[in-house]
Amino acid sequence: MTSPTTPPAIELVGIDKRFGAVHANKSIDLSIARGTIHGIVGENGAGKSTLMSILYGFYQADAGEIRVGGAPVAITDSQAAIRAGIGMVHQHFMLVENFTVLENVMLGAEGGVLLRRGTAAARAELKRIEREYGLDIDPDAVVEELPVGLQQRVEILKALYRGAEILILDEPTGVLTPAEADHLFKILGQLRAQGKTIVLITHKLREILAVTDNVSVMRRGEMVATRKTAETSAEELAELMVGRRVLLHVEKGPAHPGPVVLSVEKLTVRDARGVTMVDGVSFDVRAGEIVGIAGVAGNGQSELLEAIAGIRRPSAGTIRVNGEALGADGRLDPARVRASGLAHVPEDRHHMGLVLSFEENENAILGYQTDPKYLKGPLLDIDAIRADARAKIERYDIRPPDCRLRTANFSGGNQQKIVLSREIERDPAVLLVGQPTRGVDIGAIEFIHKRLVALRDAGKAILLVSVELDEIRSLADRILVMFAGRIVGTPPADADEQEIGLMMAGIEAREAAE
Amino acid sequence: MDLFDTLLIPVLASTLRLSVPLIFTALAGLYAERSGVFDIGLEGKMLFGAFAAATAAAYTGSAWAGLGAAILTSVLISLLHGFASITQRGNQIISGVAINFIASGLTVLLGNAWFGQGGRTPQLPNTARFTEITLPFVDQIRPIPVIGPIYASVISGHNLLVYLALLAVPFTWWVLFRTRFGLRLRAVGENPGAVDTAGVSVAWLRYRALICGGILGGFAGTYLSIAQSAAFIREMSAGKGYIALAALVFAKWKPVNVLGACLLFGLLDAVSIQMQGKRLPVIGEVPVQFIQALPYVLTVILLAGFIGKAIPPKAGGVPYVKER
Amino acid sequence: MSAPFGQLPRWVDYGLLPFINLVVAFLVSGLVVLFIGASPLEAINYMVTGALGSGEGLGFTLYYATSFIFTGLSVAVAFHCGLFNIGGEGQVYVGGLGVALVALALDRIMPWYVTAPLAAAAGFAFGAAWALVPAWLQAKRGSHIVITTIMFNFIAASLMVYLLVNVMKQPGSMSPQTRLFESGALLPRLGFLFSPLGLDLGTAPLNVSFFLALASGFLVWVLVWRTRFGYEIRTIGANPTAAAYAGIRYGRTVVITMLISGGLAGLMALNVLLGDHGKLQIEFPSGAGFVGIAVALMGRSHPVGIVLAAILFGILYQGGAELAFWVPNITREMIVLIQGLVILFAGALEYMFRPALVRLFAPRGAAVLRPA
Amino acid sequence: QDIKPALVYGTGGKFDKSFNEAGYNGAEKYKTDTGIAYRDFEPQNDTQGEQAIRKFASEGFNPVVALSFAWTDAVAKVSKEFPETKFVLVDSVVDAPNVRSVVFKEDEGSYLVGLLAGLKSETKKVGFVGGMDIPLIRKFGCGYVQGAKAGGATQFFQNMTGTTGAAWNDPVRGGELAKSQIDQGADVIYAAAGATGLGVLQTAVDNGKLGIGVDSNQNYLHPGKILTSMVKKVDVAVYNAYADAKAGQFTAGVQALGLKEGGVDWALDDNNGPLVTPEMKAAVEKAKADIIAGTVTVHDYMSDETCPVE
Ligand SMILES: Nc1ncnc2c1ncn2[C@@H]1O[C@H](COP(=O)(O)OP(=O)(O)OP(=O)(O)O)[C@@H](O)[C@H]1O
Ligand SMILES: Nc1ncnc2c1ncn2[C@@H]1O[C@H](COP(=O)(O)OP(=O)(O)OP(=O)(O)O)[C@@H](O)[C@H]1O
Ligand SMILES: [Mg+2]
Ligand SMILES: [Mg+2]
Repeated sequence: MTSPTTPPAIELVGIDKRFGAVHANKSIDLSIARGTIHGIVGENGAGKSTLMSILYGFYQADAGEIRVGGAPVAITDSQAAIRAGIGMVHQHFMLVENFTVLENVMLGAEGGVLLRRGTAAARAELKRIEREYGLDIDPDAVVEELPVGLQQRVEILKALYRGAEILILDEPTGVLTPAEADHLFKILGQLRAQGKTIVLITHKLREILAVTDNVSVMRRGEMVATRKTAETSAEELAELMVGRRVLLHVEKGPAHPGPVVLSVEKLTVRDARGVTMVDGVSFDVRAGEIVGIAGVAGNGQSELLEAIAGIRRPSAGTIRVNGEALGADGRLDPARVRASGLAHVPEDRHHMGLVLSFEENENAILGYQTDPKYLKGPLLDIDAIRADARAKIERYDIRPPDCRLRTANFSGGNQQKIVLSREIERDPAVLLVGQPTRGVDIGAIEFIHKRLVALRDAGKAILLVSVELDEIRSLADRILVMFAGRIVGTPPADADEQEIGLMMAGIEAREAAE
Repeated sequence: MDLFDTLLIPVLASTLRLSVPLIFTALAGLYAERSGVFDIGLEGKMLFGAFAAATAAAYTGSAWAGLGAAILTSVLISLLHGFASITQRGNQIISGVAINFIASGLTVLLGNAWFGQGGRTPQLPNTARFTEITLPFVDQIRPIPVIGPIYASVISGHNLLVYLALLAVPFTWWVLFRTRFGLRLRAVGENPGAVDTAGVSVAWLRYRALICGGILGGFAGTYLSIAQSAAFIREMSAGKGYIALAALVFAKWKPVNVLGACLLFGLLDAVSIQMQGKRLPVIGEVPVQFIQALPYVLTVILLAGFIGKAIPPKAGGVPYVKER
Repeated sequence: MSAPFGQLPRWVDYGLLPFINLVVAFLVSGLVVLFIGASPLEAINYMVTGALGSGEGLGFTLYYATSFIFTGLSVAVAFHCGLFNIGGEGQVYVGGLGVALVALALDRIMPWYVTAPLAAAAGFAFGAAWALVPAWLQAKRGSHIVITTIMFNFIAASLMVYLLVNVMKQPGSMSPQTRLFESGALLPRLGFLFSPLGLDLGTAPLNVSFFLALASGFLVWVLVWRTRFGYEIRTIGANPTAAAYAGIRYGRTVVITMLISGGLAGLMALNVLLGDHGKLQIEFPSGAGFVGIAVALMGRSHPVGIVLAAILFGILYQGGAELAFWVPNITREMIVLIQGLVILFAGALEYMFRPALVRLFAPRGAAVLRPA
Repeated sequence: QDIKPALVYGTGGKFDKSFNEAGYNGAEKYKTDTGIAYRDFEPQNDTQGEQAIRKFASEGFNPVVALSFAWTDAVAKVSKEFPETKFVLVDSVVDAPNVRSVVFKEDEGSYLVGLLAGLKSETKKVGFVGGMDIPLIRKFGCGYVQGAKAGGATQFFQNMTGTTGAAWNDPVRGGELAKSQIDQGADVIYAAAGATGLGVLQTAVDNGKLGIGVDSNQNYLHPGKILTSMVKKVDVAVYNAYADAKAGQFTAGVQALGLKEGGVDWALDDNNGPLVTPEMKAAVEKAKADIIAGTVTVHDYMSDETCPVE
């Protein structure tokens, strides 16, 4: 803790921001002491990203003042923020996907009209930073081919490369394994030790309690409280966030597994470039159980789900639902897979699960547009569709409760609920779920978890893919760990974190290789 | 050997001449679209350029003044496109269509007001044009078999702009991949957010990209009116802007491919010109219209057969809006 | 194309704003008119009265609008599927061939109400056929539809000139055109509808295909927003990945959509050939395919918007002709320029004055989206 | 009696450097000579053409001259609606009591310039660049090659510019076609392609070859480098239409204007004088006389839509 005499690294005074009708930040005051890690928590849409984006000059505040090191600074654009020594790792990465790591790091700080000299310097500097913080990465790798974890690393490198004194991380651990997260926190610790100031936005109270010095809570655009981390508790923070008590652990009884419903045999999937993403994977899922697939993002889980869902053509292997082989006739498409009683909550709701420009009720039938109950002959039965959508909004407490609203205008958590309601309410025999709570706040997480458990208890088979180890451990009845496209371990549901974490990092696999 | 001289050489030379306006224009489109701004106003840019070049040359008697005026005008048009599609976040395609309409109307209107020849500009003397230049050592090299004639009759003997067009390609490549501007340009077409958060102004960057396109558009127009011809004639761009657009997609927005694509289009055109009125073996006399359609048919076939999917710059066509 | 920044009352967004844009467009045009030494007021007067002032003027205006509705709808349908069909011009041209063939076959033996539906069907079929290859290549080979449709415009021109000069032309006639169609292939004009209203359409070629155009507009609306297939079209257009997830078959949808798009373009030939020219001759589409792009985009790809935009362009065409007719030193290029300025201000710069209007009209304290 | 002259151009437009422009010149000349103003209109599409012709008639304009075959049917229709109005149709024929159809024997004029081309050519290879492959242009080409053959030319190149309206406004492509003919040995090139022809002539000149102009006398464009021009006196047709009407001597029916009637001719002036040797001049004039006398007949493409020479 720094002595009160030195001015705070950052002071926000009366920051106010509207997006059209949305009042995202309501005259926020916040003071962050130099050389500390300051956590910010809050529900989806509470205004965390907005506030930080204002600090970083990405948005302009409608009112309010920003002081850096005690002196007021006009942060008119990101350039100004960078000059003021502020760096930010965005929730939605700001990377050029078809650029190399080096190009991304250099962008905006090329050091000269021509690239050549700058490039050499950048390489050297990158090496130095790598060595200093153990952030090793291949500078010539193309970003879109890197796993998310590494992509985030690039974002951090970008900030450090620009010599940031104040580093903002917006939900950085959402995409990391526990091991990776711990590594990240170690690095943050080092940075703090060097007198750098860090702002950490996250939904995971465990992390807040573990690494931050102070924590502020936002709710519906307002800053409702700031606490010394040492003097608060997860329960208190949760209540401050949501405005009511919430259960932080999932209540679920023992599973009563029935017959095998989904069985996957020697499934192999190659991606567009011909790289093998899923490599001869076999497993079963029984009725009334949740099978969790743990693993670092980018180890084939996505491809596995998409293959089972019929979106990717597997290059080998068979998938059976209730003994029926899918696509036996060689034509495996999502429509047929759905017809066979399988529902799919995709990992990426923005790119796959929803059409953001559609009205909510239109998204509520995505994938089921051929269901006669939504049709009058070739025509859509608009009334039926909207009634159905309203019912789901009601049952899943989706807010705002307006089925005509553009989907893009719902916050992350609510968008996720739209997808879940659509898939779960089909009452499918098998439910594939990818990252059900990524970027979703604890209020919503609690709700979603309850739903999944309820579905299990209703005797459905659920295949859950998540990079949130907590989630896997608290929901799954059986755990499979995936690494490099193969299933490298089946730890018991109560296995401890380290053990699973090691498998996820492929340690076992390596040992086997040696 | 005889065929070589009477057929191949002329066709190659003609190929080069025909591709030049396409090369300039396609590169112009490349700068714009790589920065995330679609530009189907290329046709109009070329037309305005051609008109400005011919007009200035007519008044000043200097080809260089013509070139300057063409570049200036074409850049102004680009800025208009920028104002509409970057500053005002208007629809980039509508803006392009509008520019094409305005070009075909305004050029004739002004031309008529100034010269009273229905939009045509006065016939230019050669001193006010870019005329053919002969490269050094032509006579020494010509006797050498194969390379000789190629150097003498294909490579040499074009006007300056032809060579500038060929230089514009490596130059564009260099700008795109070796300079800071190029790095940012490519980035802003893929993910403007990344550029913005890196502290670079998206709008200004895109404006600069459009200006580059404008300059090249000026060259294209100049080539049409005061190098290939000696006056501006209404609608003289005759759809080349659209062909250039096709070439750009064909080339997958890559500078070197652009050269290839434009030369290919030029070749197909040159061949069809040569084939007109010739009796073909087996088939005999082919109706001229079929010959005239040949380049387009072949383009489609090549496209379907050999060129895979062309993935445009990710952020292309969408105005950069931070706050919905 | 969602409007940036705050909400506005609908009548401002869809009424006042476009109106202001048009006014500005005409103001700028007025400057050009001044430049060439004519009176802007006189010009606007000729334009408006010429297009709307008389029954005949109105008839011509709606006749042109009919054509633009067809081509506008054609572009819009493809647009909803994320496809940019620049091939309208060629699809109209070839559609004309279908219409003409039916007309030539039946005009002497059948009444118009037998010929017309068959001709329409043929026009649709031929137009669709001309869109098939580009569509198929896009769907299966991923060849960029913009290039292929551009190429097919040129190919269509060659094909039609060949046919009209070497195959379908009457011997001895100078002009490359078919023989004149006879009464059995000529569409009834709509004078009889307007005379009760005291409007005399005179010789205006406004004909029954106007209603076909409106009907097509309605059907397109139903197709896109009310049918399952339309839902699939819009899904592919808005988010292909989500479409794949939803089990929507890309290739199939793209091909069918383009067939509909090409067919709509082909229908335009009915209006021009059987409604007015009474023959098929070279160059008859005269740019309507390209105008369709502007019409579709300015109409925000919605049938209602398209009909309005089409009428606007009808006014520009007919009013422009009148203007050029009465004011000697206003040439047709002037009209083209005015069209360009209208497209620019009412289309590309449609939002220029919006922020100002928002400041004027923005509803205070609109419901804030509440997070979960 | 009083007349209110009107003029409707083809869709090519008033200043197409071709016969629309010639028509315009005729009207202008009549205006300057008599001080009688006229009104004209450039249709953008075929619908507007008929619309304009009718409008002129209904506004009491008389006579109404319609340039281009494209207005054949329009004139046929409107002339029935306005029997009192006199119409003049150029380049095509309508048989009606109040219509004068003026057609030109382009084949005869083209024969003469072709003959000259054949005589002048050193390679004995001559070229022809047309705008679009339509009957009218074939008529030009056919007469030209017949003459060139008579002049001793052994090889003829005939190219067409395009299949869209752009074909008449594409000097660059016209130039390219000319260049390819030159590469194949042609040293005299005749352009019948509207404004595209300007590019043809330019390229011929740029390559030290000779060009032949069309419709109006284009010799002045490149003095000393244009062999001659095949003048088609549309201007005269327009002028006479007005003058006859004024003098009350308007006659309906077909006027086929050839060499005899002075409707077509070859242009010889100071600009191309040096290029034409006395022998050539004599030969051309003789051919002209023979054609007028009927001892030499030029095959008219339109008579059977074939051409004896290829
Ligand atoms: N660019 C934008 N335009 C309009 N509204 C926005 C924009 N960005 C955010 N909002 C709205 O502002 C509110 C706050 O959004 P913000 O992203 O700051 O919340 P958050 O706390 O980061 O939520 P999450 O935990 O899901 O990231 C939300 O209602 C969101 O819908
Ligand atoms: N979003 C997309 N963008 C571009 N091309 C795509 C897209 N989705 C699929 N394709 C291409 O379209 C082709 C056909 O896709 P798909 O198999 O889904 O069509 P289909 O409707 O199943 O065809 P059919 O109905 O004829 O069997 C595939 O080869 C694929 O490359
Ligand atoms: Mg958010
Ligand atoms: Mg956020």
